Amino acid sequence: MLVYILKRLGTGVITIWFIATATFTGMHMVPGDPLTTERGMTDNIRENLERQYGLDKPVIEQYFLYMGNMLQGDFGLSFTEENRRVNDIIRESFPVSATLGVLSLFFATMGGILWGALTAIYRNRLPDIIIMFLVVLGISVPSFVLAGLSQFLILNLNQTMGRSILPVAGWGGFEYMLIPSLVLGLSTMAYLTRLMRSSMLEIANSDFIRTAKSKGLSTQRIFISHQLRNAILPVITVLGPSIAIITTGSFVVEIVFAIPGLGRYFVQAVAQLDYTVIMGTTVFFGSFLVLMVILVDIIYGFIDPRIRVQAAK
Amino acid sequence: MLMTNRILVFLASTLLFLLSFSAYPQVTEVSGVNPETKTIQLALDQEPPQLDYMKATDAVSFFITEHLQEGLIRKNARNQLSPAVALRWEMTGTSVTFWLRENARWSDGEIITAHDFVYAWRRVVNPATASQYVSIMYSIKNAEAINNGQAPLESLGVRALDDFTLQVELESPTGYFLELMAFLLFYPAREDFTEAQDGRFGADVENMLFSGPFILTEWVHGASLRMEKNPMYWNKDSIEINAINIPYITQDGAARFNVYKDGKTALEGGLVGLTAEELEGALNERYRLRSVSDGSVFYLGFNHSDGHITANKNFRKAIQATFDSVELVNKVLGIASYVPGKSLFPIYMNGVENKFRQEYIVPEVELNLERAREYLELARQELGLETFPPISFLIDEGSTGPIVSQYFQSFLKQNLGLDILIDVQTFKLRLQKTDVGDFDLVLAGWSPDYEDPFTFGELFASWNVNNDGFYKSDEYDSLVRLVQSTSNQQIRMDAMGEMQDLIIEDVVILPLYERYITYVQDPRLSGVLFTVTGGSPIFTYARIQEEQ
Amino acid sequence: MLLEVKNLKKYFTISRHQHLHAVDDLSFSIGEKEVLGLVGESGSGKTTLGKTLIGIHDKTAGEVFFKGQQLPDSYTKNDFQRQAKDIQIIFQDPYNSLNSRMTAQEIIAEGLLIRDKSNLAEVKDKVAYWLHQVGLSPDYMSRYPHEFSGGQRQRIGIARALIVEPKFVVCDEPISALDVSVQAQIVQLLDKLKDSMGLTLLFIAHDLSMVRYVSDRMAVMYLGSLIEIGPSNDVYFDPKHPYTKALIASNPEPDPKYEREHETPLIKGEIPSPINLKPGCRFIGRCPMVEARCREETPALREIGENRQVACHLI
Amino acid sequence: MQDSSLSSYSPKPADFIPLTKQLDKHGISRPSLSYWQDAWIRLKKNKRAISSLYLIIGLLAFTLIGPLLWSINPNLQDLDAISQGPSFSKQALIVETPANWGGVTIDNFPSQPSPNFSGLLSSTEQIEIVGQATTQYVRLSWQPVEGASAYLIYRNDHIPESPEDLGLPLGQTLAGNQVSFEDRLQLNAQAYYYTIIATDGFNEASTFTTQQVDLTLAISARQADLRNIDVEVGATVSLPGHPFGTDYLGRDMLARTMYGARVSLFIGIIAPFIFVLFGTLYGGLAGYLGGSMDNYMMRVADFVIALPFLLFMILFKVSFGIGPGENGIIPMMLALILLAWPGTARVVRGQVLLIREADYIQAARLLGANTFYLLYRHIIPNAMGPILVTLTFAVPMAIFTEAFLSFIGMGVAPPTASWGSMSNQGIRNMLSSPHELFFPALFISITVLAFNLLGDGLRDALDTRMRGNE
Amino acid sequence: MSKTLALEVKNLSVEFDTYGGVVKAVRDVSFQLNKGETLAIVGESGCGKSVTVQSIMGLIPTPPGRITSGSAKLDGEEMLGLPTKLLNQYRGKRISMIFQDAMSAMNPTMTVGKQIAETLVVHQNLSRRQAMKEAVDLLARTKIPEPEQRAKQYPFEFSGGMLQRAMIAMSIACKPEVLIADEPTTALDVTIQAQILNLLQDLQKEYELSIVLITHDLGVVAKMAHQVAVMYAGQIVEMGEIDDIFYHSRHPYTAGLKAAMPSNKAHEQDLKVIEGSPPDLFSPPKGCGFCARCDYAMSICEQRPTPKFQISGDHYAHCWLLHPEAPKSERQKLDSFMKSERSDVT
Repeated sequence: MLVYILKRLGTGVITIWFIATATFTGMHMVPGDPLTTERGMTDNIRENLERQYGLDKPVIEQYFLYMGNMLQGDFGLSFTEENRRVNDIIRESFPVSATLGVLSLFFATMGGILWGALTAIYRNRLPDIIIMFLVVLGISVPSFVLAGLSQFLILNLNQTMGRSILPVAGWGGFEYMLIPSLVLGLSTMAYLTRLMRSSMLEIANSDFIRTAKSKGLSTQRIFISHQLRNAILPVITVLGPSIAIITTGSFVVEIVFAIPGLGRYFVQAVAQLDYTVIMGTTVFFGSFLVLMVILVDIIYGFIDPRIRVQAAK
Repeated sequence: MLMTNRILVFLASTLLFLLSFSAYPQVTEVSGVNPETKTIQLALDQEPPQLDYMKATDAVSFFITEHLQEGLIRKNARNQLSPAVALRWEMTGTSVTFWLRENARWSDGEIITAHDFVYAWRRVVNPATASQYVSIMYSIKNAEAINNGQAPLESLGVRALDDFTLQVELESPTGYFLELMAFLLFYPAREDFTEAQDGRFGADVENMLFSGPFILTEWVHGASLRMEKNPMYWNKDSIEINAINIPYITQDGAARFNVYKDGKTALEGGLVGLTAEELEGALNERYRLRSVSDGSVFYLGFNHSDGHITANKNFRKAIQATFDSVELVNKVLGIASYVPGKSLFPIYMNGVENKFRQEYIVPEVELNLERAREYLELARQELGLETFPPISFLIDEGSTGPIVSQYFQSFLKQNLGLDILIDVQTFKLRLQKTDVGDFDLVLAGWSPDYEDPFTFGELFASWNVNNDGFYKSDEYDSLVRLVQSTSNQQIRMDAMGEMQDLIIEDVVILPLYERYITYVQDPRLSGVLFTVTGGSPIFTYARIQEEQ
Repeated sequence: MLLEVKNLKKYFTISRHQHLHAVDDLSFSIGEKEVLGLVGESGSGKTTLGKTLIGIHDKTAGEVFFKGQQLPDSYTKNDFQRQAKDIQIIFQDPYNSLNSRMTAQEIIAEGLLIRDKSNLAEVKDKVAYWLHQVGLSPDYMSRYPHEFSGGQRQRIGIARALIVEPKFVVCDEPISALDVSVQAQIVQLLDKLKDSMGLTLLFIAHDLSMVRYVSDRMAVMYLGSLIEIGPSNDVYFDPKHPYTKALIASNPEPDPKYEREHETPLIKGEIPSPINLKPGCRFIGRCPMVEARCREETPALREIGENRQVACHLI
Repeated sequence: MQDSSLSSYSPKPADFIPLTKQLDKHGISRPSLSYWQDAWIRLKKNKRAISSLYLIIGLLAFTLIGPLLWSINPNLQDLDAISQGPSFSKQALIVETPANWGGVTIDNFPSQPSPNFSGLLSSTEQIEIVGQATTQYVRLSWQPVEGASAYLIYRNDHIPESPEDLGLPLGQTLAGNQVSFEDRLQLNAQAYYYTIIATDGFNEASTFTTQQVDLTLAISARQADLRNIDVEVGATVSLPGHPFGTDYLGRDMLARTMYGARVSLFIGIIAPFIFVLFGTLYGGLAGYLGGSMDNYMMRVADFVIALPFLLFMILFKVSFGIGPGENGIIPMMLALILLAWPGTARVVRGQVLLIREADYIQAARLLGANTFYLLYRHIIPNAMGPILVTLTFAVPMAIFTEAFLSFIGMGVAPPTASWGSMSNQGIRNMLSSPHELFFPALFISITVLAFNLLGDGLRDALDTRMRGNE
Repeated sequence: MSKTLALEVKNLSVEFDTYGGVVKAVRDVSFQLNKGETLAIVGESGCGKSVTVQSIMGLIPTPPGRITSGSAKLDGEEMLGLPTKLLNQYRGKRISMIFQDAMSAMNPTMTVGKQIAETLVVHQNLSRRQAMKEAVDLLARTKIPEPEQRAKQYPFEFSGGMLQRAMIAMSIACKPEVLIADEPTTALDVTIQAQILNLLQDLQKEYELSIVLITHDLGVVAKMAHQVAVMYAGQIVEMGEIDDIFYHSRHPYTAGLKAAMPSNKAHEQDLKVIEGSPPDLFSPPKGCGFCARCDYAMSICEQRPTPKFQISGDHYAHCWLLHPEAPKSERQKLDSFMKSERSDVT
């Protein structure tokens, strides 16, 4: 098991290197540099700036310099938010994104499993039809429409009630996280619901459920201890990629709900060509995702005895 | 089967119930204006990139700094220059002397002295600081040479005669020099504190020292800021607001407006202005809308360098004779209060006695399609072309670029048969392409650095780095030099009046519109000051009424 | 001899320290037009042997001679092409061995069309002939595999292999997945075709009762080794090796009276894993009469009579 | 002996004649169905999938045939009809093209208040309408107010109820002696209430005057000319309707939705097609080659999968860049293809690994088949099902990605329309003109929905596990 | 000795709706199982044997499956058509079942011990710990070595034979009256098959089990069964005591099956095979299902469903040849065929 984890982490490191290199290449393919500003600059001022940021060096040297610093965990200074270290930006903004992401994932997973199970039980009956209709809606409505719409609804709710039921935007306690994380997690929830549904139906047709029935177990018991557990397994396998979708897809929600997360830094940074922030956010996000996927795989290994026992051997 | 279903239904509803319940009681009742604590709340579109005001370049940093720091002179509640750290001043030719008040203090209690100004200004021009806005200081003697590394730092034309007397030597008479004193690049900084921050000056609350009416007490990056009244401020008794909270930072204007509608902020649209959509919403809510110029003028820049069709004057004239800025502003942009562009010099600028635009009437340009086609034919012959190749129109995705460019594309095609290729780039790429002259037409704007028409007038001097279209005219250059050589208002304004004529006659640019921002504010709030040189809205003089 | 196998080995590497000894040092030969039945439990390596012989698996060691010519250790495309007309295989799983996207005609004609795409009419006639030969109506030519029953699919598989008129066919458990009554059909069909075409067969199966109807000689495999080989009826009615004995005795007799009167002698335990085999007789774990010698020395195949060989120390 | 209760039939001797004719012994009586025919029957049973299929066909018709039927130029700007909701044709008056209006300036009145003026500002007495008030312009003039340095002009669509409720701030005059204003700001044929407030530059008059103005729908002679309407000032013409309304530049939304569909569906279908094709080739090759080559190839795919998708979409899209007049479709597709292929590659590789082990592949190899034959005849047809399903699900993904990029302003460049870029514009005016968001968002949703349901249906239909043998 | 009935099935018919039409999988099937005895249901794949027993256990997925008629009485108590809750008082407790593919019939994510214990917890109200102890005991009884460790393992850690033993342990946990074994040894090697069959025989004696054994292997039948029902194309074509079926069979299909079965004892024996395949149950033939493959088919066979003819005692067969008016010649042909078979045997 340990060997397996170490091996996975090893490939993870190579993957992160690949992400960093791809980012660096992509970024430097964009003409111009972060120093270009709206106000004209004399050549002298520009030289001063380039020297300060090390942009006067050849690109290859910048690459190795950057990689070296990154290895030491230093993402450098932001170009647009001068005097701020990218590390600080990540340290301050990422927990917000992560909280949002984790909460969304929680909603998505819980909801997905619950709704999926419900639809499978009520297959082709009204609850199934209603839930699947909502699921399809959740999958087909773009998140930006959904986010804008839900904010509008909260506002109307507050105005009809004459008081603040839910905050319209901002970041703070749980009430601030609720709607954004639901919006963010909705499409994943819908996806997981579908997955759970088909997984439930597949398990329902499996031989061991037939065996369980022949044992005279009650429907609830079969449902809980045989069907659910096995049906959840495929859902868990897609959690890794789901985390990726949720965390990198968060910037629409972050912008619409004024949430100080990391996602929106990236969009800003690309438009501003803020080299260090682009590098920092992608490499960090990338590493986070790689780690999460590994983690999910390991968790899956623990949940699925077929993998756990074999890994132990 | 039934049992299971019930369990699941129960679980599902419990989950939803718990969620709504847990959300309900925790809501904190914070409102945009609190008359008891004299606190206001605001939303920003982005966080200040940095608060090292000696290096800042952007509106948000200006806005925050304006409340935190103070220079020699400041704009008073009536938007006029008034004494701040300097009690009085005297300007003779190229020499300016300031006498500082002795009760101005830093937020740590130390007295603000003339040395703090000398240090700060030297720091700005120091090439190692790499301040991007430094050229605004070039009117001080040796500033440019120092910044180019050609003169020692100590040769900067500013000296502290004693702790409370500051003397400045200028390169040449500068009519608007006192205006500059209200600009944040000229604010003081204390050497011992600044140097102790190890290059992180202004990066965080603990890396800052304040000379202005407010101090920054909280800065959660990307999330929130809080400013409180500065107990050390020399004029603190005149400040009514106790604290300014900024708990919302988002680029999404609709979200910010929604927060305002929810009663969580005191003023919205102060920095970016409400969009047409938000105006609609505000009207539905029956809010009082106010509009104020943010100072900037937008224009269509022509590329005047060789090899571009736009270098041909008749070609430019053809476009000029077809373009109706009234239609652009009213129908296409449709944002109330925008002023259709007629001149490079905006309507709020003061002339000798009255408004500049009252004293120097802009030459009327006739909208005439036939004339336009004649100009175009002339241009075609001059350029020796069969037909005109498509011309590119450089914009970035933000703001009005897409709308304006599509409007031009449409009417130039319809009226003159010209093909426009819209070149949409990200912000930085647009700047980059502008810098290297990779465009025919570009949508550009300019905001004043100081409240004098010259901040616009100097733009098209052939040596100006912001002369994006590379316009070069000896006549224009000599007019610029004339303005720079005197502080006689009449001569200066006359020269700029001539510049205005020349710009229209030569079609240096095509003025599109003067931007206004429309904002809403809590009716209990009053006395918010807007200036055109950045840093506004200023809440220093704001008052809060108990209830209406 | 049509086919000679000398010291053939096929190991699969599981990990750095684990090797699966699927076929462990086998030698035997098959004569022209002879049918050799190869019998053993699942996991004894008989299928691997069959597939290694004809190149589907690479050989780990050893040599195989076909018509006196050595077959390559590791096959390339050309080797298969060269050998296609001589050597074919019939698979065990009638579900997995036919491409469900192709019609019966396409499947059967594959061997002809790969070589020569001209003359489609002749190919069609040939397919019809072969459908008839394997007992199916030519009307089914354009049907898809899932429309056939297991036995019918197996017939199609046989037609596919035999249409190229090979000399030697490996029948890889062609009847294991079928009902007993259908097994008989297939065995009979193969028996008939073998005679009419003069085929040489390696007939792999896991029990002996059916095999003996088709095969001239029988070989019994256990954990990668041959333990007994000899003429079919001799081996069947007079098994020497305790394993062979047990294997035959385990098979229930379709005669209730007989069954009532006879107790089935049980062989204990199950076939062990063929990973990292130790020296000594492979059958020791289940053998009713183990001696000390059996634990130390791997018994080799010994001649014990005319055409009969057994690998047991005790015989 | 006979259990008569089970048979009421008493046979005749003729019944017992031995049967001579040969009956079909093989008992196959069902009609023959190929895999695809079978899948098609299953799909047809799935109502949702079939309606989705019709929906997709409908969308394609909308895109390809629609513009022939609704032949309005999607780029034609009608500045008199900006952001109008769905409408049918209207009657409008043709008026002279508005010329510049000099306005009214009173010469004998100070433009700025004298410095020693300290009285309270009063309201103007009366507001006059100059000329006819049409949707082309409304011209107002009023009496000057002593001490005013400027006048603020407000416009409202109802009578102001309080000083707070004045409506839209149209602007202000330059000086106290300028007592006129021309309003051309997106006028509609309705009643407006204009309010004038005098100001001295810092303080506003506390009282105000309001004037009601009723507007007539009119188009200018120039606009009429552009539309090839016979110009005759004063005549009434009928303007064409806009079933989906118009957008922020007065362009017909129906026509733009049709053209936007081209971009969205082009990206949504061609890009997935290419990356699924590439992924298929890549994954197929990796799976076919197997061993260490497979290992290396899939490692590369894993790297690409690990890239944060949307982040890199943005980065690549910007990196590839676009020049003047380019619409940005190609960079977007490139970015999409570069990033999205590994998903398919994984699926296909898995399939190929599975198929490669199938006995019929070994049989074909023994029969002398070469690689090309195996791929063409066996592997690809068998992997086709999952590939098709992947493709169907890749379409909504691509459409969403396009919409998302366009939404954050990194999508297609104007004037090219795509559903995403239209939504992006629409969401800015979501409340004032919801149709600008509604139609493109609806079409995105319908398309995504249709492809999702079709994908579901296909997956079920192509799933061989569900094929019965009974 | 009078025999009491453990299980009685009458006129059972089962249909499946498929998109191609209705499949009549089981048509009017009746049989009886005596206490402590084994009834073998024999037939080719797809003849409806599994469907028959699964419908008794209420395991037919509905839809698409549908029991159109019939009854199944366990010790006189009707089981068909019961709601799940009531049915569960029989299933696993009084009637239990083992399946062909033990690997897929066990829950892959639950330990074997727990799966066995589960039945005990549900039906005998044992505590978890007691049930686990009992499960280990049951594993030991089914001769699984190291039952303690084995109980904690997951199905994938078992071999096929071991897992089948575990299945048996699970099915006998509550000492049921009837055990249905659906091809329990088909997937196993002969050596393991022999072990499992012996185990079943031992357990039958020990627990007085009545067993319904489904198989296609007449060898297994000969070894295990007391009574035999031969199924073909969804119908029972012949039924009787084991010796009746093996030595006095009167149905051409039974005879054919037997002839196709290899014997261990005969040195020279030709395999006689029944040519062809069973009919498609989408549209079963009007008359006898076996008609197309029958060497003795008469014109009536093609047209009329075959009635049930009693041959002796409990021995019945569905064949027009048994009709008193059927031509002697054909009957003799079958008889002589049977004799030739028998002569080999005895």
